[in-house]
Amino acid sequence: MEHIDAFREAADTVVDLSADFRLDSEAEYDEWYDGHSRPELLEESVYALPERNRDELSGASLIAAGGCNATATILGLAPLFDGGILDGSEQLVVDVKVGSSEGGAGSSKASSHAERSGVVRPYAPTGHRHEAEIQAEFGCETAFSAHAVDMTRGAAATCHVFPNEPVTTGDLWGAFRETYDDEPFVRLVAGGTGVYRYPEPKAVAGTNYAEVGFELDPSNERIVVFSAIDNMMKGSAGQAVHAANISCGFEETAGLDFQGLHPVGAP
Amino acid sequence: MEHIDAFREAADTVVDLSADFRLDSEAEYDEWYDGHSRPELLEESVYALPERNRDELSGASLIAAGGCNATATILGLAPLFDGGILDGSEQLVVDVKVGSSEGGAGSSKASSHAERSGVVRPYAPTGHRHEAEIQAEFGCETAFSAHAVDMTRGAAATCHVFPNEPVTTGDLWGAFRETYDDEPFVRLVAGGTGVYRYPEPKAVAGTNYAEVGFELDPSNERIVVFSAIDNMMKGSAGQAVHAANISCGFEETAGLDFQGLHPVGAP
Amino acid sequence: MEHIDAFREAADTVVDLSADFRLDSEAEYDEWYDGHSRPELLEESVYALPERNRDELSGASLIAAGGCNATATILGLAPLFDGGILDGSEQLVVDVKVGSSEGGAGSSKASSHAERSGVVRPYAPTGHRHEAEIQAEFGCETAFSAHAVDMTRGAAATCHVFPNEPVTTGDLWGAFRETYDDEPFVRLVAGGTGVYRYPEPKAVAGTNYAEVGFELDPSNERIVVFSAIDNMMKGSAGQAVHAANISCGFEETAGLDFQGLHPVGAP
Amino acid sequence: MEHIDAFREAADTVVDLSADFRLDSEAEYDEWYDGHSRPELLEESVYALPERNRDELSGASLIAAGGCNATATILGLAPLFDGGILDGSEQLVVDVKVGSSEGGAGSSKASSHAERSGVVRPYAPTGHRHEAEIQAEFGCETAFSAHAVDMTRGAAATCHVFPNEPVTTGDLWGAFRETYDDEPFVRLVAGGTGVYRYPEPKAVAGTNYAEVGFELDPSNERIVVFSAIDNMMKGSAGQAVHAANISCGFEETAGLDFQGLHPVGAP
Amino acid sequence: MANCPECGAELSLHDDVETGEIIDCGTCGGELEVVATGPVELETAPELEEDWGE
Amino acid sequence: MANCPECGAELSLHDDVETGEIIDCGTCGGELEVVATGPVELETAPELEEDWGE
Ligand SMILES: NC(=O)c1ccc[n+]([C@@H]2O[C@H](COP(=O)([O-])OP(=O)(O)OC[C@H]3O[C@@H](n4cnc5c(N)ncnc54)[C@H](OP(=O)(O)O)[C@@H]3O)[C@@H](O)[C@H]2O)c1
Ligand SMILES: NC(=O)c1ccc[n+]([C@@H]2O[C@H](COP(=O)([O-])OP(=O)(O)OC[C@H]3O[C@@H](n4cnc5c(N)ncnc54)[C@H](OP(=O)(O)O)[C@@H]3O)[C@@H](O)[C@H]2O)c1
Ligand SMILES: NC(=O)c1ccc[n+]([C@@H]2O[C@H](COP(=O)([O-])OP(=O)(O)OC[C@H]3O[C@@H](n4cnc5c(N)ncnc54)[C@H](OP(=O)(O)O)[C@@H]3O)[C@@H](O)[C@H]2O)c1
Ligand SMILES: NC(=O)c1ccc[n+]([C@@H]2O[C@H](COP(=O)([O-])OP(=O)(O)OC[C@H]3O[C@@H](n4cnc5c(N)ncnc54)[C@H](OP(=O)(O)O)[C@@H]3O)[C@@H](O)[C@H]2O)c1
Ligand SMILES: [Zn+2]
Ligand SMILES: [Zn+2]
Repeated sequence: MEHIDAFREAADTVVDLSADFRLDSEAEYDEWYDGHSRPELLEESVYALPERNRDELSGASLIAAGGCNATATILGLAPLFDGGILDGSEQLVVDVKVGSSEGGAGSSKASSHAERSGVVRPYAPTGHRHEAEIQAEFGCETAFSAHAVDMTRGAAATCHVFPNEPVTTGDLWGAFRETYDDEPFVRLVAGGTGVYRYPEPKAVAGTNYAEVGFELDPSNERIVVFSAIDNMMKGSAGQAVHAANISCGFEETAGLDFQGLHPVGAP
Repeated sequence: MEHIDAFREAADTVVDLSADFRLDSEAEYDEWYDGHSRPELLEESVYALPERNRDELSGASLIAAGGCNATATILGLAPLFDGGILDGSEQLVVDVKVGSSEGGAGSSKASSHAERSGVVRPYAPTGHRHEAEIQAEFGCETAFSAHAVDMTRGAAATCHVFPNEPVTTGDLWGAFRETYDDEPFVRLVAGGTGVYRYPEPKAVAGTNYAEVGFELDPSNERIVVFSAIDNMMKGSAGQAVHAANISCGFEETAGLDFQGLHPVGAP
Repeated sequence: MEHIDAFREAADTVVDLSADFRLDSEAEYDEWYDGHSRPELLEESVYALPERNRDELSGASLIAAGGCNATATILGLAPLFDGGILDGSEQLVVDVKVGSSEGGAGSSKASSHAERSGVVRPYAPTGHRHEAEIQAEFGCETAFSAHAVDMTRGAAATCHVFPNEPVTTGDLWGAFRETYDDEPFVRLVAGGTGVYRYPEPKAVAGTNYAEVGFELDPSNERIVVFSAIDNMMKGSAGQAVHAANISCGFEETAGLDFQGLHPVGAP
Repeated sequence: MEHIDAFREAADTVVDLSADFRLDSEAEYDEWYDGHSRPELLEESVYALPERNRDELSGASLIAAGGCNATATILGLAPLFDGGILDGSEQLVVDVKVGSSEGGAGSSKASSHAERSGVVRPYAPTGHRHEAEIQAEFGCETAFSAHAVDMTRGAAATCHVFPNEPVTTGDLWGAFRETYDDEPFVRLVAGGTGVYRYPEPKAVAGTNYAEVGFELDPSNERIVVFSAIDNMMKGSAGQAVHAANISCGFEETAGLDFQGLHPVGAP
Repeated sequence: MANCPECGAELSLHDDVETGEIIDCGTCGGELEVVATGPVELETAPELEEDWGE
Repeated sequence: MANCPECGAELSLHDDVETGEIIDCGTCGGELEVVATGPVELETAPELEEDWGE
């Protein structure tokens, strides 16, 4: 926050990867963070999930790249809100699994290899700050928990949602296709017969792609939505480049054409 | 099923690790499995989660050891039902993370190292058969999804539940202590300040312990319950030994005293 | 072997990734493989380590891409032979660590995730067929052992060599620079103070790079040479593309510009 | 070193896990470490590889538990020296692969999960201090290199040795059996047809066992010796307990009967 | 004798407990601050924020 | 202009290099200490010992 004027002085377009300009109001920063010292910039800054705010991003000079877990979650749920399947009154459960690079390059006892490897470790059972971004996007309550798993790059969100009205698989395919058919960085992966039937972080490691998919549970009218990104790309640096490409009028996919590796282990 | 008479001929006490005698009625086998050829034995057989059915197990001659994912889930949720915090009318979301040994020793392309390592892979988004056991235990609906993660042994269940009445952390501690204070194989792990604050499968790898814990989300009256077991022990062989110990009147912990390793990676 | 005429009929340039045309004579195939059915092609085929046979590859129509472990080993040792530090009379020990994709996509009990993960497993202690390629390159004996480690892509060769005459670190740097300074796909990594001081497979995962480096042991006049490649790229497909680029007169690096990911776990 | 008197005051038998009393003379500490402040104790202290010094350990009051990598290496090579196959004049190459717990519980950037996972990383190409213990045991030169691999517990040593006289597989089996047939904590694993044909660290994780095995390379009269231990057990704490059991006249295996887990991933 | 404000477990405290002291609850592992003595009152100590996933 | 004492690579140094300064060699990555200027002399800087596997 304190350097933002210097950065904007130095460049026409600033993309901030931190959370400093993601939310809309000082009140939200008071609730979720430790307040905000430059609230007058919150209105100006544009939140960058390009898939959600493409128009606003064009020409924007202060861009706040979305949080990694928020990005995964929002991309998974968006078609359900866009398609009127959810309206914000439903209970949404979001269970996220993340890799160690989410914690940055710093070292601590908990992040040492011997302690951090092989884990399925709840680390933010409640109160994760990315909830604020999801709630801001959809105007809904979310029940969000994150787990550390043994992977370096990647975030996978599983959303369990219960629409007020029953839906069909066809409705879901329709909604997801409607939202994402023209998106360069979103791949629908839902079902099929191979090894990769649903979104997985290792399938997008190193890329700016998000994979999204779903399954419908007939017995209880639950939809399970899966989404997977690489937190270092679609969850941060790639998203930033994508947003900058839009802001500056470049080809959206410029510099972001890596397709990933197969096979790959814990990326 | 077809060999059961021969097995019972050969031994006074038979513990079946498969799902053949876990459910109570032929109707349930028609719904969840491919029917049942010996339904008359279903009444006689005792379902072995010793923590739930200790009295019935004493002297039982046909014991059905509980499924691994069902065991993890039931042990996590039981205190909430025992303590009257849940009554079965609530929406329960169960998000399970499992290791590769759940699939048994067989080999397939999907279970080969190159494909299976590094995954966070939805493999049973809906319709997992262990739901039947959970529903039978609590008489409730469940929304259950399982994910394969990069680990050999272990199952971790995260249950997101929404009680009808608000609760306090103290209520939860009370309920969990009431249910488990005298249990030799259940450890409460909830909070604290070290590296291990909640249940994790690597903390119980190789042991017959279940770790259970919880967190309360003040904003939306959600309880997140965590439980972790080793699917090869508390989820199968260890549970079977525990049940046999009870059935035969041995010391409950006989042969099950291994306490696990630290540090340990992907067990 | 049996389809080679059809393949050459279909294309002007054929790059064979198998071992079928790597060795020079039928006698070697009798010794290391199960003989050869088309020995007359062995003279025509060009062995593709582009760094060693660039001139012969130009215009070649039958190219045998080098074996992954042989490629790693040859690239590590080549500067020592080029620079006259080794002459082929010395004892060379080669200790290779490889990922699971070297075994191809097939599945077996040993390659299942539960058995193959976490291993440091000797799998070819003696008699590995890639020795034939190394011996053909340098005209020397080698003592070669391979170990499977927990990684999907990658091969790392550690060569322990004992020159007849003492050398200095400066001599080694000179030799390695002389051989590789103009090579587009070889990076020297030897020493320094960061986390990455010597070649590692994860630093080249997904790329066509080979990293090579060394350390000199003053006490016993041993040189330890390290080299690391991605067996799916520099060890097979990338090498094939590189060779085809040369054969066809394209830019050598065409299609091979991926630089890898950081951070990355078990690639 | 500075606390040793207080420790010996407090207990009749002191087992030191550090390197402080492993070597025999001040001169060796000057060469390999930063000297020694209590050289008069070096004669009194007994080096604990119980398999090598059982008699001296009986009644010893100051015991220096052997280093993990030295233990693995010495146990692998001992039968060759005992059996007269090696006499110390040969070139010995030792290539060790180790897990992250060898570095202790401290945290550093290099040991953070994101950097340390998935590695095959040379970390002590030359000059590793455990060489001193190996040389002291056998009176020979060694060419020793260590690599960090993606595992928490475990050390695997591969020794490539070249006897002056040709040997047969029978000679080797004879020598290994002669040395280890009565040892409670050494298992011979050499060949066979299952998944586990040679020593592996994951087979001994959590146990005080060492696995040793070998393969003979007919073409060049090389013996490859494999040995695997858990550095936290046979490489430190278990070795210490074993030594104390002998010193105090207890059953040697007291407290050390854990047999390990199967299947298990990266332990 | 005091009860953990977090989980309700009974804590046996040593005699000369002082205001400001930090105590771990053996049951829930929570860090507790002694805010009064005679009788002893405990409060949950403020936690250090971990900041993953920004 | 000076040569790396470790690997022999040519190093181009900035003008006001000072005695005691630590410089990284771009080729071998070695840390070099400037022990004299005019002409510049470089020595390999002492390395911090890593201590794994005790
Ligand atoms: N990791 C993720 O998944 C993720 C996702 C979305 C957004 N983000 C956001 O992206 C940003 C970077 O995160 P990260 O995970 O890459 O963290 P990181 O690994 O800790 O890297 C932070 C970098 O910033 C540099 N730095 C810190 N303070 C600085 C200062 N005062 N002046 C100049 N450079 C400074 C550090 O340099 P040194 O190395 O010299 O200390 C380091 O290179 C954060 O705002 C984070 O919230 C991260
Ligand atoms: N894995 C778990 O987490 C888990 C948890 C709870 C319950 N269970 C249940 O436990 C049982 C065993 O599971 P698993 O994972 O151990 O499976 P597994 O690894 O596939 O092992 C099955 C074993 O049964 C043997 N077997 C199969 N058919 C046989 C026959 N007709 N006669 C004699 N032996 C036969 C196999 O022998 P071969 O090796 O010779 O084929 C193999 O040793 C299953 O019923 C499973 O549902 C497993
Ligand atoms: N893996 C390495 O590190 C490596 C390194 C250097 C060289 N190589 C060589 O590269 C080649 C491929 O190795 P890989 O590891 O990729 O093996 P792989 O994973 O087993 O793949 C072999 C591929 O060949 C296809 N195939 C097999 N028989 C065929 C036939 N008769 N007609 C058409 N397609 C056929 C298979 O198709 P299906 O999937 O339909 O069976 C499969 O896609 C081998 O010659 C290997 O020696 C491999
Ligand atoms: N790791 C191995 O594979 C291995 C193998 C053979 C021998 N060793 C030797 O075993 C010893 C322990 O190694 P480690 O890997 O367990 O190291 P570690 O994880 O760093 O543990 C060292 C322990 O010693 C405690 N400690 C340090 N200084 C102390 C002091 N002045 N007073 C009281 N306690 C103190 C530390 O307590 P805090 O946690 O409070 O700091 C910590 O619990 C070392 O001498 C090492 O060389 C280790
Ligand atoms: Zn408490
Ligand atoms: Zn240099």
